[in-house]
Amino acid sequence: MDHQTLVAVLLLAPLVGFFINGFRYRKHNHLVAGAIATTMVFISFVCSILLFLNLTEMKEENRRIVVSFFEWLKVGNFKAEFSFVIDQISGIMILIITGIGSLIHLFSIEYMHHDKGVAKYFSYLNLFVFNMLLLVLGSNLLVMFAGWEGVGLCSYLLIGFWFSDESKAAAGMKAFITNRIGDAAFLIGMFILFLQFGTIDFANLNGLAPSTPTHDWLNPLTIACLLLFIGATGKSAQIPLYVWLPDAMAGPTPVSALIHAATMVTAGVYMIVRLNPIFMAAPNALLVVAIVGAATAVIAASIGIVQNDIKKVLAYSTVSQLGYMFLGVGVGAFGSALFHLMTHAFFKALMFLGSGSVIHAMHEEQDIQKMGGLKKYLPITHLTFAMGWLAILGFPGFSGFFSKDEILWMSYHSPMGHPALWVAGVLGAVMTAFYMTRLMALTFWGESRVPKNIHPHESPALMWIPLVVLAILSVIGGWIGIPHIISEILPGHPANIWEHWLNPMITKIPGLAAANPQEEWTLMGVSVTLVLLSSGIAFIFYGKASELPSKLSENFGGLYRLLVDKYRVDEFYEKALIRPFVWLSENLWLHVDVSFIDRCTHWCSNFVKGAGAMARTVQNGNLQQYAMYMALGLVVILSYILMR
Amino acid sequence: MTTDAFLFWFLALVTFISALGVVVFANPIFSALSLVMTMVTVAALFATLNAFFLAGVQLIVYAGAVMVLFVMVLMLFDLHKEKKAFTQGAFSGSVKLLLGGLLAGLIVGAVSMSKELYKAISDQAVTNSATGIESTKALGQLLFTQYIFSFEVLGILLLVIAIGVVALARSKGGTHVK
Amino acid sequence: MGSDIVEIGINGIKLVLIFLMMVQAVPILVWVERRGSAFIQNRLGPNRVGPLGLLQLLADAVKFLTKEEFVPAKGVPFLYYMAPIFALVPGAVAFSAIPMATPLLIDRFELFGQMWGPYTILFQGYEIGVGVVFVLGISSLATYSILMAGWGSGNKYSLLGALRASAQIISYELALGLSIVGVLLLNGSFNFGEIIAAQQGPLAFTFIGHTVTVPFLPNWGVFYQPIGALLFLTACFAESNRLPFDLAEGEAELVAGFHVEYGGFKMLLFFIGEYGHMIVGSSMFIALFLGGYHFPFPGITPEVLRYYATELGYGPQGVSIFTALILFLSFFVKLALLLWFFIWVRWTLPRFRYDQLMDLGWKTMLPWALANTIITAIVIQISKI
Amino acid sequence: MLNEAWIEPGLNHYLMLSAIIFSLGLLGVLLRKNAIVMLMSIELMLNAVNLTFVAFSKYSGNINGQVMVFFVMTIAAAEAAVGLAIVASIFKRFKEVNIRFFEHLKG
Amino acid sequence: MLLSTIVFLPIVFGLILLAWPSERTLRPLALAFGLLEFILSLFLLHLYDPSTPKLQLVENYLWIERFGIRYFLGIDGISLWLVLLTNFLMPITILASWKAIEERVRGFHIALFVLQTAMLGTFLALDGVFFYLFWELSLVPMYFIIGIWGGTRRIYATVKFFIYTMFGSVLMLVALIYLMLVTQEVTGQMSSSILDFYKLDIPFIQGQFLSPQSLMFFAFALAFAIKVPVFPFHTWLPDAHVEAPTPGSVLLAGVMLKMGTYGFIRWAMPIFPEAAAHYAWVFLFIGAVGILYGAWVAMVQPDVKKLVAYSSVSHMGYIILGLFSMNEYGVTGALYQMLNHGISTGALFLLIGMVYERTHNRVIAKYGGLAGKMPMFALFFFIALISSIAVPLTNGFIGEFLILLGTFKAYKAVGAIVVLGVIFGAVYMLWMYKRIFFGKPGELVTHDKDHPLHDLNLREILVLVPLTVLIFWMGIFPGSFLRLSEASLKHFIANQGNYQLSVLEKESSYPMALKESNYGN
Repeated sequence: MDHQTLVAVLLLAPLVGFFINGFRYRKHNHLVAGAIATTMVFISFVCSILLFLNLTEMKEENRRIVVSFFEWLKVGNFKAEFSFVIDQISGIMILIITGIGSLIHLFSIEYMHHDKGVAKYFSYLNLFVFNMLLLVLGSNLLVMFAGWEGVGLCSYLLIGFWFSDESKAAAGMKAFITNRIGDAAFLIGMFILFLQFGTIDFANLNGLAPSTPTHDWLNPLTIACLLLFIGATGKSAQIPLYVWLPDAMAGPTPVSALIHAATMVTAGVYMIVRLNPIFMAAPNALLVVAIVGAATAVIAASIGIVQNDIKKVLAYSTVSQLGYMFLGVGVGAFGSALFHLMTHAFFKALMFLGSGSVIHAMHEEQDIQKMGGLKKYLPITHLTFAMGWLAILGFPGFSGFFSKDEILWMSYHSPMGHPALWVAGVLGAVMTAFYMTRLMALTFWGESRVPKNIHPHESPALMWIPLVVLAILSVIGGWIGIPHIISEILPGHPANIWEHWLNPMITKIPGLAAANPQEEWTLMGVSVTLVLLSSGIAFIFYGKASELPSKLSENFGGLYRLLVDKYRVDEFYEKALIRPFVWLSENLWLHVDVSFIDRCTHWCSNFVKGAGAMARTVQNGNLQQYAMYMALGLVVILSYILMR
Repeated sequence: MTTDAFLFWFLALVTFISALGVVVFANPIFSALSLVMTMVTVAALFATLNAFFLAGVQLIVYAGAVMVLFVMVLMLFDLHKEKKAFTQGAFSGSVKLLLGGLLAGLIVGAVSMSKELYKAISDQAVTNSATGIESTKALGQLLFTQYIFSFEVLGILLLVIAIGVVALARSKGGTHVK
Repeated sequence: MGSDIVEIGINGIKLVLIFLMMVQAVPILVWVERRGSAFIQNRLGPNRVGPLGLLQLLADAVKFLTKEEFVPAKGVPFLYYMAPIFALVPGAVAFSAIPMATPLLIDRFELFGQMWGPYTILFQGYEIGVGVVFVLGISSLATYSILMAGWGSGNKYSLLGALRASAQIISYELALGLSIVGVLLLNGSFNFGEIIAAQQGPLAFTFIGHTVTVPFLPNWGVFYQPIGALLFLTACFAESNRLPFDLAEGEAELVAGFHVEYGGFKMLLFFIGEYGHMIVGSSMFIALFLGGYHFPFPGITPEVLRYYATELGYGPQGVSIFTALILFLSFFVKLALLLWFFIWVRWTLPRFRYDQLMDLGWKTMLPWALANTIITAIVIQISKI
Repeated sequence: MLNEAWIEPGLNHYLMLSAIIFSLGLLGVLLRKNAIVMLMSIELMLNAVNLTFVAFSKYSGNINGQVMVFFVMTIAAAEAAVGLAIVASIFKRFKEVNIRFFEHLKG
Repeated sequence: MLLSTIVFLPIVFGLILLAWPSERTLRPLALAFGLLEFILSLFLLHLYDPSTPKLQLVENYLWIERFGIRYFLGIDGISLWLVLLTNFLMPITILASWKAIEERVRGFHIALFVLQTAMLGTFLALDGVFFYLFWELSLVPMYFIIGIWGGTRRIYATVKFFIYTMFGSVLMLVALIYLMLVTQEVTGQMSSSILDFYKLDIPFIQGQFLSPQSLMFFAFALAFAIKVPVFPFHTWLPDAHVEAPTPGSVLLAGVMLKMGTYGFIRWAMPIFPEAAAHYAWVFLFIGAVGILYGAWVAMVQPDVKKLVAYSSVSHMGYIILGLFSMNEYGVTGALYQMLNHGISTGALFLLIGMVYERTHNRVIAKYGGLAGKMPMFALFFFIALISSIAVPLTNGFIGEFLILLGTFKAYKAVGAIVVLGVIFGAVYMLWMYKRIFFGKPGELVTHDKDHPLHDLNLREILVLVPLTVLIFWMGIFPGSFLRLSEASLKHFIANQGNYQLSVLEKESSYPMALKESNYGN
């Protein structure tokens, strides 16, 4: 098969699945619906692998597959083709998407088997995969934007999948609208880039990116990058637009795993990586990205500490991990960020699915306070979850360790980084370790607090097979990007495949000094030590029934409440943005539209009516008076003529 | 004083008196009869102006038909002498009187002062005066050539009015009856 | 009126004579009517005063003049008195406009030591170019005397009678007017003189260049316009409020119509007015349809008469007087016959109902008259080709 | 003033006469309460106008004036008929021909 | 003759309906007529030569010689799609009124057909007076459609609609007459042909409002602005929409509003180029304000139809903005958005009408959870909604994207502000969608004994499917539409200061156009 067909199949297979399941939306058979959807995504996955293999066979200099289907929009100079590019970056992305996607589809079959709208669910899921592929494959900003909005739409549909629950529907809306804010900024960023470079094609844009970075804040490039980053904050749940992601947990858990952990939320990172030459030309924008990323990493992690909903914890964890990615991007470590994106996709998907398994076992119970000791009921889930836990912790050897450490190291080492960023990163890592351990402890370990009426049970094979696969990936996924200093001490000196693979696509950080192994070791050691310490404390706190947490929360009551209330950001937005706008709208409607404009028009009509009424008094029906006026006019005209 | 002059002044006097009668008679019947008189004298004045056909038509149409209608209606309504024949209001009445007087005065004054008009037209007047028969013929020819359209329109108007009047007259009790 | 004082005087006297002629015809007509009705009804009629009751008129006159003068209490005296006087006017004025014979020529003669003349005296009151219109217009004024009488009497019967009469007159005036349009179209003139002159000689139809002459018939309008003549005659009956159209007087319903409060001389004046109408109508009919003062024999034309008069040795003045008198005789005979026809009809036919009357006027006569007009116009237009 | 030229009737005389009659008619319209009398006054005014038409027609030797008179007469007759019909309608309802009752027509 | 046929055929249809004896077959007949007209107008696609900006298929006859008024019909890339949109929506409207209109069916369809003629005439007439004739004619049937078949406050709404729009058009008439007089002054022969208007050089004095060109421009612009309607003149629209019956709303939003924007692009802007350029800021301002204002006010509307009506205000603001950005992106986007709005808002009104037929209520608060009862309906509604909020791959995105791009290119600040409209558009639409379709079943949805809430039937799906197909087709293959308008729009942009049009001579290119026609992409 040639590339065009492959790409077409890759893209269209999920779309076909969407249509098939969409037209059977009334059917309840979860096996049929799931089989169709999973097959379709699996076909995509196969295509992805084939394409990826094709890619590897190519020469490194022009390792890219470009497929153009038709001209989408052409007006004047603006030209956007419906074309797709598969290169080092998107090649990895499609593998992640379709691979993890098919696993999650598989998982969903059992998970959703009670649900009546299972066909609808799978059709949405397929549509999401299609849009996500559109996003990552698009060879220009417009196609990317199509996917960008499309995934938002699917996210909206899937979050609000159980729409009869008002709060879930509201969560979907919130997600979409928050994304929309980012999208609007994205659009303007796109406009600026187009007006600046006259193209929106990635290849051309990256080629045209100025080699000398500009340090002007008001430079169009900087502004464009910042705007694109705002778009990314929306999609990737960064400060200040991260608020939708925790709420998005209202959707079915596999959805959270696929969309809100593994794929969609990483779109922002992907976008920046995709445009890295442009961003490199605007270091100020990257500085903002790094700061925001670090801040998000810390703040989200701190909120995660006190959450009791298993999915919320994971959600904040996702936000926090995404912050790491942006931190990495911000300091110029695009490869590391993408690496973390991949490993995160593995272990976070794993953990979400694991949590799904737990929730499934607990009959839709999500509160970790009501769990505990599930290890013995759910052995496979526990084991796999633990793998994820270790990975996210950054336990040496696990995938998260390599990627996270790389980012931390770069944030310190890169000329664009700063020790403060490293500190923030480590702080985040420490807190991550704490709450993750807390999650493990409260869920799986310790004594059972499960309510009497719930009888947890291990999930069926269709659910744990994906878990196992992902767990393996979480463990070994990082081995393709082993840093030099570690590979040096390892037998066989495994090469850093990742870095090598991505190298041509990533702009070099200007002025990057050679790595000092001693320094690197030290920092690594510090962070790992702190992380282990933190998880140890957490284990002590929560592993056994201890009084310590409650004491601590009593002592730091204010801080605790603030954390529980998630820094009251939602409330702040509600008060500062939503309410004023609704208030403004209502007042505009009632006071401008109804009371002013309409009143003006009524005033006009009343004026005419009044004038008519006044004139009507003259026209009182007294015929003789009319005649008199006529005579008067006659006399006046006559005398005027005569006197003239 | 020639016969023409005598005839004119006599007719003018009668016309004036009868016209005044139309306005001042409190009994509408007398007003109507005065108006008939005015019509007849105006017809006679037409005759003095060589418009014999018009004089005849004036008699037939006005005196013979229109005024008969008036008189008949008046008689049918059984209207006697009115106590208040004129509208009330001394002020508006005097204003109206003044207006009427002013109008007449202005026109009469203007006409009597405009010697040029009189001269310019009257010079060619006598030479051009047509006899009755000729003027009738000319009238007919004009009416049926140059003014044929107006003539037809008038015909349609009359038809419409005839129908409308019948409808109006047959309606019982005017517009306010449900 | 005339160029000098004598001519004016002669014309003035002529006017008075014509008026008197009309007025004086009335007593005779009354007598004829009474005797005629008696004859028709197979009884005697007035036969006590004078031979054949001829002096009955005088006796009546005396009686009328000596009757009591009164005004109804609720009446309007002015109108009450004016009405009968006014009744005379239209008839008299209209009658004066109809020529009764060829003009008289008067030679130069000496009077008061001055030479006068020559004059041409018309055998009619005055000549008006648009005589037909004038007559119609004047006769339409006749309604007013009726209305004045009806209103002035202060009596509801008389008022109703007056309203009936005037409505009837107005209605039939339309048919009357339209019925003679055909004649006017044929002759292309409103002038009686021209119309009468066109009717002399033998009957000769001209149609698209072909002329058919009927030597034994006169060239009268009635042969060209039979429908017009019939309509005109009928309308004349209605106009003069005579049977079968005397709804205004309808004794059974309205006592005697508008003149119920009148008696004596005033009543006589109304009679004169009515007969005046008859005379005017008849004269017009004669002038328009029966060849005017021309003889019914196409051979005897004014020229022939003049020729005979010259043969008899008269001068121009004598010739004109001779001719005029002979022709007037012709006119007079026709008039008398027509008047007799009026009387004859009155005592022969029953009265219409009022709605029948109106139906006849508006729905029968008016359309026929219109049709007659249109057909005549078309025929004339075709014959001109 | 009363010289020969003034006594001989000319165009001016007719015009003045018609002006006076017109004004009288106008006064009738303005002052009389009886709607029928008002209609009659309008007829009076129309007659005055007709007189000027005929006078001008004669003194300018132009027959068009008479044509106008003919039209005016027709219109006047129509107007009188309609006016009387309306008056009759009003009278049927109010038993009055006072012009003030016509105000009810304004609806 | 094709254009004349297209314009006047609906009137003929109306007359046939008037005389049609059977009440029962009235609707199918009307539908057949509507389809016939649509098919007829598809011939335009074949006959139209997209390679030239010249006026095509022209019919130009002198009508009133004394005033130079012409019977002048012609088509170019700008009016082509509007004509097709009109004819496309008409059969859909007729089909949609199947159940919505119960009374006076005959009159309703006649009104529809008269309206169609008026709208088509407005788009095709190229003579000032002729144009004005159709412009005003369009008011009459709509006046009756709202006034007879409308809701409870229909009289108020219809009078408001009529007087508002009439007010503007009267000013336009004055300007039109002035222009005609100017043509007389310049050429010696009075003319109301738009081609002559284009040639005029009306004096424009910078910075002086009372110069002829500015006044004329604003006279025209006001008429169009009220029709569009832009921000301060929009209050007739919500009332009219709320009271109008569904088909009336569809045509009002779908086509009649476009008459205003079409007027701008065809009349106001090219005839008065300097004034249009100089006062563009006014329209940018009110366009921008209208977008945000419409969105905000729509957000808090309790009535669905009113919400969509205000969303129309918002959307029409985009079109105005696109037009006055005066670059090819903006103008192309504006033209495209005209079509989009016709389709997406038309679809929304149709959908609202369908649910209104079932519940007889439009208050948002009384709905809720409708998606569970009527999934098909929810789906179609969602598709129309995403088109309305400009999600990529739907038609709305293309239009809005181009408009925003054009605006941003011309005026950065305005573009940046207006992008907020994209956000608020999503806010009010999704909030409304949430309140109607999601959450607990509302009172109208649960207590459905009187009005059984069955899902869409075949007829309704038939109504919606063409619109849905178009929504995606136009979103994915905009080229197939823009291709035909490209030459005209390019010409429009390139000759901004001195716009001229000429008439394409007799179409010898007919077979060629037929050969080249390839509408796939």
